[in-house]
Parts: sequence; C-alpha cells; structure tokens
Amino acid sequence: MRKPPAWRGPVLVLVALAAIFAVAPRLYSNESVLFTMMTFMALAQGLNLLYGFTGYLPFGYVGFFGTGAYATSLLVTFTSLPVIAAVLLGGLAAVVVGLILGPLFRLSGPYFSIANLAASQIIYNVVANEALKPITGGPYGIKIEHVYAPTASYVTMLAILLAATALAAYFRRSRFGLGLRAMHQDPISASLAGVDIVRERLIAWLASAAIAGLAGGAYAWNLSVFYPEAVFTLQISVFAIVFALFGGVGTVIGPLLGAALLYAFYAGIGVSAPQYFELLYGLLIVLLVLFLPNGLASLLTRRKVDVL
Amino acid sequence: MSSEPLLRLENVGKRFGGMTVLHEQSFSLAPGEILGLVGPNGSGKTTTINVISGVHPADEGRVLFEGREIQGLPIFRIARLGINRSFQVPKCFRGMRVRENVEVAATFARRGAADIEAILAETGLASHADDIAGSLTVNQQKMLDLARALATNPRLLLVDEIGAGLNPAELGGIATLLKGLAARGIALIVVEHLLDFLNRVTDRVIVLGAGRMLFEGSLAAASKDPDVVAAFIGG
Amino acid sequence: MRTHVKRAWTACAGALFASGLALSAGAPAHAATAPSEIKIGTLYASSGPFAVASEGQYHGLQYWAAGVNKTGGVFVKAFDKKIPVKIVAYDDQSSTATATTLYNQLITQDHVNILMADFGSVLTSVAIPLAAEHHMLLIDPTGSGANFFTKKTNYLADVSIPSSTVWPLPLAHFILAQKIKRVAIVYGSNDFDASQAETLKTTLEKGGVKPVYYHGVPTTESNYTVLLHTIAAHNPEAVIELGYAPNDIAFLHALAGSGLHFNMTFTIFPGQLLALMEKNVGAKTLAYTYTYPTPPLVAYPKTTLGPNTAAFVKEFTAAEKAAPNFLDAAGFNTGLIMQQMLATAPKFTQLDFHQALMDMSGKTTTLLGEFKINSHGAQMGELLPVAQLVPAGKGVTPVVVYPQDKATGKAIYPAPKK
Amino acid sequence: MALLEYALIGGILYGIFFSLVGIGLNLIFGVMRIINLAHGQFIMLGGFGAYLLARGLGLNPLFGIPLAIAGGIVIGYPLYYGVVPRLQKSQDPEMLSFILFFGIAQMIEAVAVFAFGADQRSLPQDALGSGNIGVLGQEFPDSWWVACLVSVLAILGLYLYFSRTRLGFATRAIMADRDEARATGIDVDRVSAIALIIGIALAGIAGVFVPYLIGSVSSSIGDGLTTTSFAIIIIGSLGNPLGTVVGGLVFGIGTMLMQTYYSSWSNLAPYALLLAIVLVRPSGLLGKAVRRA
Repeated sequence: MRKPPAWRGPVLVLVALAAIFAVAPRLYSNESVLFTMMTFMALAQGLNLLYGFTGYLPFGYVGFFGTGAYATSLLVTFTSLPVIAAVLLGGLAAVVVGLILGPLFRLSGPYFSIANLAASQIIYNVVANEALKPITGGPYGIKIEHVYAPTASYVTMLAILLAATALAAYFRRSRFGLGLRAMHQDPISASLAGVDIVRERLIAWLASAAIAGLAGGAYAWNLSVFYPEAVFTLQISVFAIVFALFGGVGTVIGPLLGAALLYAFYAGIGVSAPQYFELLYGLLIVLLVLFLPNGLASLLTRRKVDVL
Repeated sequence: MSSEPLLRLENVGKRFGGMTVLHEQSFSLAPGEILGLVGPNGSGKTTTINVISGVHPADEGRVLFEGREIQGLPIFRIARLGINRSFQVPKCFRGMRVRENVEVAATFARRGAADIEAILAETGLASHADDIAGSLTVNQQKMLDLARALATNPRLLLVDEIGAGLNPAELGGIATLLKGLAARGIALIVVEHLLDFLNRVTDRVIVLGAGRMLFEGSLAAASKDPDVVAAFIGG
Repeated sequence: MRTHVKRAWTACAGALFASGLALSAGAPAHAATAPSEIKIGTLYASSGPFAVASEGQYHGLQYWAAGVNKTGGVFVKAFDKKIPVKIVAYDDQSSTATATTLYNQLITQDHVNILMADFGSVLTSVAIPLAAEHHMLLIDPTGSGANFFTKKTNYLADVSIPSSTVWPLPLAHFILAQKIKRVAIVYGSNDFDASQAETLKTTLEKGGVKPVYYHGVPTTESNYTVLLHTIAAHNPEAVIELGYAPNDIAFLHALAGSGLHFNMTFTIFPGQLLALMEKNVGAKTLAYTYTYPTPPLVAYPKTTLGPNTAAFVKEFTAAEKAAPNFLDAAGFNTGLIMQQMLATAPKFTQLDFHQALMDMSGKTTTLLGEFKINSHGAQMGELLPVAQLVPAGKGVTPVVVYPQDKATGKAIYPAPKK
Repeated sequence: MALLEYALIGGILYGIFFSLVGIGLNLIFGVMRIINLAHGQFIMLGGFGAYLLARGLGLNPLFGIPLAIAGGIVIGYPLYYGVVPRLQKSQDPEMLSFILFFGIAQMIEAVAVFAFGADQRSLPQDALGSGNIGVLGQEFPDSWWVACLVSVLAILGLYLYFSRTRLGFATRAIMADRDEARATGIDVDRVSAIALIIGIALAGIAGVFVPYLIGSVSSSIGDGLTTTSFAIIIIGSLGNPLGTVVGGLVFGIGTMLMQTYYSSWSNLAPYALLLAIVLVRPSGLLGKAVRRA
C-alpha cells in the first residue's frame, strides 16, 4: 500500500555500482586494485546468496572460484571459443561441481562447511597435481597471456558483480526469497508451509556457485598468468566470508559495503603489512560474532530502517 | 460420507535405530471428524503425527490420504496435498513478523487464497500481526503454529499438545476453535494430555501404549478398559 | 520507509569514492626532464618459503644503493649527471597473488623507472607478463625458470643467476664423469627446480644414464621420510634433491633420521646459504654431500665491473657486520648491472636500457663471473661448478670437484658412512 | 614387500600420533558442542613452544609437554568463561562457535607470524634420540617412536580420566546430556572449562612432535591440521574421543600407503577420506553430524 515499486531500490543500487566502477578507473589508475575489489564484492555477494539466505556457510567457496578460473583458462587454451564464452562456461563448470556436491546438504551447518572445505581442497590438489601437468599445468600454473585484455575482463567482472547483486535483490524481495528465509529459520515449518526446501536450497547453492565460477573465469582472464595457489588459496574464502559478515549477510548492500570498505582498507594499508590484517580480520570476526552477528547493515535494521 | 475415508493408516510401523516405536498402527478418519490420541509419554502419539505429516516417514505400512499413498513423500508435498500440523514445542519463523509467518504458508502451499487477516483474528493474533514471532509468548507461538497451518487451507490438521499451559478460559477458546474447524469439514487429530479438554472436542479417541493401539472408542469407555488402565499405571 | 534504502546506497557509493580517492592520492609524475631520483621498484618476502633468500637479495640491493648514494647517486648517461637512487619496495610474503598486485602498484602507481623482480622463479613469474604488458624491462635477479626464456623479448633480463637450462650442466657432466649409473632425482614442483630437473635428466640420458627415479614433490613439501624409503627401494647411487632452502633442510633432516645412506647426495642451497644450512641441519649431516657453490664460496678474482668477490666480501662484512651470502652478492650484483646499464644507455627509455644490457653481455665480468644474456633474456654465464662439502673444524667447507679447471680437490666418492 | 611393510608399520606409528592430533578437537566437541576451528593453530603453538625451548633455551623439546599443559590452562580458562557460556545461549552455538573460533584461529596465526615469521622451523634432530628403532627390519627415527609413546600415554591418561575420576565421570555425564547433568548438580561450567583446557593442552602436546612427524612447524600449518583432525575424528566417531584412535589409524595407514605408492596424490588423502565418509556413511559413522530435518 505505502510501497514504491519494488524494483526501485535494486535498480538504484545496480546503477550506482555500474556508475562507480565505470568512472573509478579514470580517478585511480591501479586497475588491478579496482578489479580485485570488484572480484571480492562479487564473491562476498555470491557467498551471501547461500550463507545469507540459507545459513549454510560454504567454507570451500574458493573451490568454485578456482574451478571457474581453470575451466575458463583450459577452454581458452584448448578450444577456439571466444574468451567471454569461456568465462560463461567457467560459471557452468562451477555449477556442475555444485551439483556433484549437492549431497553435502545432508550435513548440518558446520559439517557442511568442513566438508565443503575438503571438497575445495580436493579440487585444488587435483588441478595442481604434477600428474596433470600436460593439461592444467599442474603446480607450474597456467598461462593465457595471448588473450590478456584488462579492459574487457574489467567490464566482464563488473557485469558479474551486477548479476550477483541482481540475484541478491531477487532473493531479498521475491516469493522465492521468502521461502529461503523461512527455510533458514525453520526448515521443517517451511516444508509444512509448502516450501520445497531441497529445490530452493539447491537453486541458491547453484546460483552462489555460478557467481564464484564466473568471477573465477574473469579473474583468470585478467591475471592471464597464475599458479593454482592464486585461485585456490583459502584466503579467498576467508575474505569473502569476512567481507560479507562485516557488511551484513542476508541483505543486498551489506556484502557490497563490507567488501568495498574492507578491501579498500586492505589495499590502502594492508598490502604493506598483511599480517596486521589477518590479526584485524580475526579480531573483527570474533567481535562480530559476539556483538554484531548481523553486520553493519544491522545497525540500520535495528533502527527499523528497511535496508535493501 | 464417501466410502473412501480422508485418511487411512494401514499397519504403519516406525523404528528409531533398533527400537520400534510404532507397531502396526491402523485407523481411518473422515472429513470433519476429530480424533483424539492419548497415551503415556513415549507411547507413540507424536510419532504418529510425525509419520502422517512426513516429518519422520513410516518404515512399514501405508498412509493413504484421499486414497493416495503418501508415505515417503517429502513434507512439502504432503503439505500441498492438504495435511498440516502444529508442534508441541512451537516451530515458527522466529525472526519474521507474525503476518509474514502466515504469508509464507499462504504463498507456498498452493491451496487457494487464504484470508490472512481472518486467520490471525481466529487465532487471536491480530493485535500482534506486526510483532516479530520470536517475541511472542510460548502460547502465542503455539497459536501462530496453528495459524501457519491454517493458512495452507488444510483438509487434515494434526494438533500436538496445544492445551498444555493454558488457563481454563483459553482452553475453552481453543476447543471452540477446533470444533469450528471440524464444522468446516477439516479433519483433526488432536494429541492431548488434558483429558477434560479432549472430552470437550471429541468422543472418539485412540489410546496408545508403547507404540501399540490399545483401544479405540469413546474416552469414557477407555477409562474402563483394563489394558488402558494398566498402560497408564505402568507408564 | 524506502527512502532509507536510497540513503543506504548513497552511503555505500560515498564510501567507495572516498576510498578510491584516498588511494589515488599521489598523482602520476611524468618526467620529461631528468628526475630528481631514480626509482627502482622491487618486492621482497619477509616470510614464507622464499623469505630467507629474498631478504638476502633485497639486503644486497640496499647495500649497493647505500654505496652509490654515498657518492651522489648513479651516473645516468641520458642526462649526463649523477642522480640518487631510491628503492621502492613492498613485502609480498612469498605469495604470487600479493606479488601481482604489488608489481602492478609499482608500475601504475609508483611509476618506477626500473622494475626489478623478487627472488626466485615463482615470484618472478607473475611479473613477466605484467612487465611486457606495460613495456617495462624486468630486471630479473634470480628467476631462472626455463620457460621464462622461450621467445625473443626486450622486457626481460636474468642478471644474477644462470638460466635453469644451463645451470645443471656441470652437475650432469660430473655424474657422468664419475660413472654413476643409478641416479634418483626428486625436485620441487616449481619452475626453478622442475626445469633444472628436466635439464639434468635430458643431459644424463644423452650420456646414457637414465634416472632410476624421477619425481616431483610440492614446493611446500616438508616431510621426505617416506619418500626417501621409496627412493631407496630403487637402489640409487646418487640422490639429487632439487628444491628451495626449506625443502633442502627437510630433505637432509629426513635423510639423517632415516638411517639410509647414499654414495652421493646433492642439494642446491648449502651452496647459497651455507651458514643457514649448517645451523639447521648440522655439519654432520652436510658432510660429504654435494652442492653448487656460489660466490662467495667460489671467487672471481678478476672483474671488469665492480669489486672482485674477495673485495666485495671484505667491504660488505665491514659495512654490515656480517659476512655476505650468495643472495647478498646477487642483490649487489643486480645493482651493479643496473648501474652500468644507466651509465651506458644513451636515452632514458626501457628499450635503451635493454639494449645497454645486450651490449654489456659477454664483455662484462663481475663478482658472480661472466655476464652473458641471450635475446630471450636468459643468463648463459655465471655458471656454477659442483662442490663437495667436507668437514673442516666444526663446520664444512666446499671443495670444488668439477669442472677440472676450477677444481680445488678430488671428490670423496662414495661418501663415507657416518 | 619391504616397502609395504614399511608403509604399514609407519602408518601405525603415524596414525597413533595423529589420534593425539585429533583427540582434543573431539573432546571439546563432545563436551561443549563447540567446534574449535582454531585446533590446528593450538597445535602450531605447541610446536613453536617446543621450538623456543629447544632453540632458545637449549632444553629438550619434551619440556614442551608441561609447557603445553600450562598453555592449555592459560588459554583455555579465560577462553571458556569469555565466550562459551555466551555462545551456548545463542540460537545456533555450533555454527557461531565455528565462525568465532575461525576468527580466533586467524588471530593466533597472525600473532605467530609476528613472533616467528612464516618460515618453516625444525627441532634439533637428535633431541629425541638420534638413532633408529627397527621392527621387522623396518627402521623409523627414534623421534617417531617417542611421539607414538607419548600419544599412547596421553590417550591412556584420558581414558583413565574418564573411567576412574569423578571429574571424568561428570564429563561423561555432560557429554550424554548437558541439561540433565546440570540438573543433577554437576558444575557444568567448571567441568567443561577443564575439558576445554585438556583439549587445548592435548593439541599443544601433539604440536611438540609435529616438527618431527611432518618435518617442520610454521605459522601456516594450522588450517591443514584442523581439516586433517576433522577427517580423523569424523572417521572415528564424532563426539567420542576414544573413537579417534580408529580414525587416526585409518588416516595414518592410508596416508602412508598413498605416500609410498602414489605420493603425488597423498595430499588428497585426508580430504578424500573425509568427503567419502560424510557422503557414503553419513549416519553410521557420523552420528550427530547429520541434519535432523
């Protein structure tokens, strides 16, 4: 009754994001920092799709990222597909991995997280295995310099970030999202209300996987020379989790805000003293869990502000 | 009344680990009928409800709803067929508002439009519609459970110990509500310890003891049955 | 209610812009005339598997810079005057991902005049495409991985260590000369070790010796106990372990604890970081093993550029109160080469820098030996001999056993059991 | 054949040691339903403790054992009262503890980097005996045997604690049902705090031997050890500390066989085992890990 059109908030956020990252390279020339910031914003948002809306924390989220990065690079290496198609297929590869890992949902929260972490380590150890050197390059990394295109990959990553954000807005505002929220609170009651929790959860999981896979593909394109460690390091999961938690999971702007602020902070100061950041992030997690489990966004929701 | 009952259980059994908690349970229920389930703790009352609602699927036997086998179906399918329930310990969406709790069920059950405001009024929650569910009292949360179930337009409603902790006036209100639902054609299975309360809503009860049906008939007759007496004293 | 949504995203946008602007402070300064200082950008690792070596290399570079700045800086031919040197350095913590961002930072934000890689092939590898992309000459002190040097380039020069394609040649020839038939090779799965292993294997096979065991392990491997038993099951006479310093330490540890004995055991890093290895694995374990001795363990008395090895050791020890290791020497040598490059390049451009290095190639000898790079950027000079570590007092000392013209003694083969 | 014997005997030694590695995590979970994601970091601290004693003070690394116990008390006691009751009041203590202890893990790791750098450190080779002890002609370093012996003693001690002491009995009561235990007058907080201390101390004791068994200790080994420990206790039986020994042996023998015959794939072993077991036998071996829904 008192509501403006439901699409207005999401559209404003998307337009703002696009505008900011379209203009930013003119103001600040280390595009690699901007690119990485977008990567982490997309990852935090992608992780939010699962964790924020279902409560399942994908500790091995980096596994999808690495899968996307390698699938894209291998397609570029062994086929003549256009890179952008390879990036899309990188997202698809992550979805396939997500489907294979679907049975993990038989496990309750923390065991799901640990098993997911184990799964990501398996993917990493397979991709980085000496025995697969002829295919993946093994521990020696992979090179796709011949398609190196900083601007195109930058735009692609921006598109992925926008897609992730649009998905989060959909989850937040739609009937589908209502079902997810209900499931998050009480899966049995949600089922009794008629919510197909298995299907809803799987869709959220695959959407989350797809975002990480796409981001991995675009990241690989931007780096163009990388070692398996660079796209499979647990630090990527850690950053995505901390950023999303800090901003506030279950919202649309929370993960964006968290990732932008903390990564800017990291890029500004942290690169020269990373261990301070590990300490700070650790402390931040402890404080958030104890005092602000719903992140920055909850400072607003507590005041009854309707945060998107 | 048609020849096919709304709900029929045929030799339904349930085990947990090595222990059988429900033996060869068979009974049926017609639309608009209220069936009371009584028995000591651990006799299988809640298990029966869990089996019918799909929360814990049966290991043996058949559960037929409108002639269709439903054992083994996921909970949401059973709910969409028109079976719903409340819980002894209420399980509402604690972080959502009261109205949203009901909206979820009205949205997903796909059983026709539900009048959310009417359901809220019926269950005495109208004045709390915008409160967060977790902030309600336990009794209010039980009513919210019921409201959530009603929003799916059920044909069979399973009510688990809704009377515990209520004062006589509140019990009277619930009894009226349940009878009103039955009058609309909704079949009810009511699990209850409070026999007075049960007596007010139905005269057909099944007495369970150690997972077996000991008696089926009126409450008054049940109290004279030696098996029933033994079970209650033994339990 | 919804207006708050707007406020929230505006705040988000504001935060982003603020952070972006804060980062971009320090606008680019393009030097059309002589800069007030020559900015040399590099990375070092204060921690991680490459830390010990990387810090040595960085230290050597700082020592060089302090030296030239004391005399007013380096002579830059393009501007015909001396200009002080400024080193812009970041800590990559041995992480390639961090290193990528930081190399970018050096190029795009700090606009360094000369880009110099961190220690070793792994940390160098990510800089190579970046340098090429930005048309910067990458001065590569110690990144020797064979696949860096596969095509002609103007943007890469390996200055202080031989390319892995030629590095193991003396070792292979020594093994063949000793008539060792059963050789086991275990190497770290990284460009540096794997390309050495590859060269070694190929050369041995050409000489009719097919390794009985040839296996890569993760660069982070720290437990060789089981592996050693698997190797022993192949009955090798010689076991060649090619790794970074932590691998070598772990390998030698495991060997000492295993009760196994081989006629010849070879590792790389005792020849570069002898003091560290002695401290970590003990002289007893090192005794009679083989290595590539590097300056200052081998000395080049005659140089055309800079002090000779002995003089460098003396000066460095006096200034730094500690004897230099190879990586200190490598860092210093890299400084010297850049100094000569600036002193001879007619114009202040990356291409002129590269040409200057090419012109120096084959005509320059430094404390590390002959400086000779090919058109792919690979270092073909500065070859390292093979030495055996023999007990001397409480420690061990290298005795060069191959090639003949550099030998200072004969190999004690098979190595005596302890 | 000799290789197979070597792998099997080595696997048993390695496995018994890894039972010790996992057991503290399992104890804490069993008693408090808290997931100590900093478990591997506590092990790492134990390793650095022994390193400091050995390299700094020239003591035998075995003095790291009392140091680990002291460390368990100093860390465990305030940690329990600082966060555990608060977590248990929350809606989902398992998940929140998981994230919280992950934060603690990050902090410990960062502090370790400040204190020790990120380099791999090893202990004096001959401190636990410089020779080899052979069984069936297969020789293993003395340090492996010492580690194995200490592990057996620690696990035996834990068993005696459970079966012979009042505190141990109370601990078992809490593991069976926390609320029930509280109702029967057990000081649940005190007993749980002691269990947390024991759990951390056991991790620290395991850490003392890590430099010998896996070659070195460095500030980054924590996460890997945590995951490995999870694999071990899930293979054993979650919440049952003594079942950990079974898990340890399966892991140890499996890893040794992999290292011997498929060494390049051996890093996969703990993860593959973990995943296989949670997916194939979720109810049988896992017990509590399976979702009730």
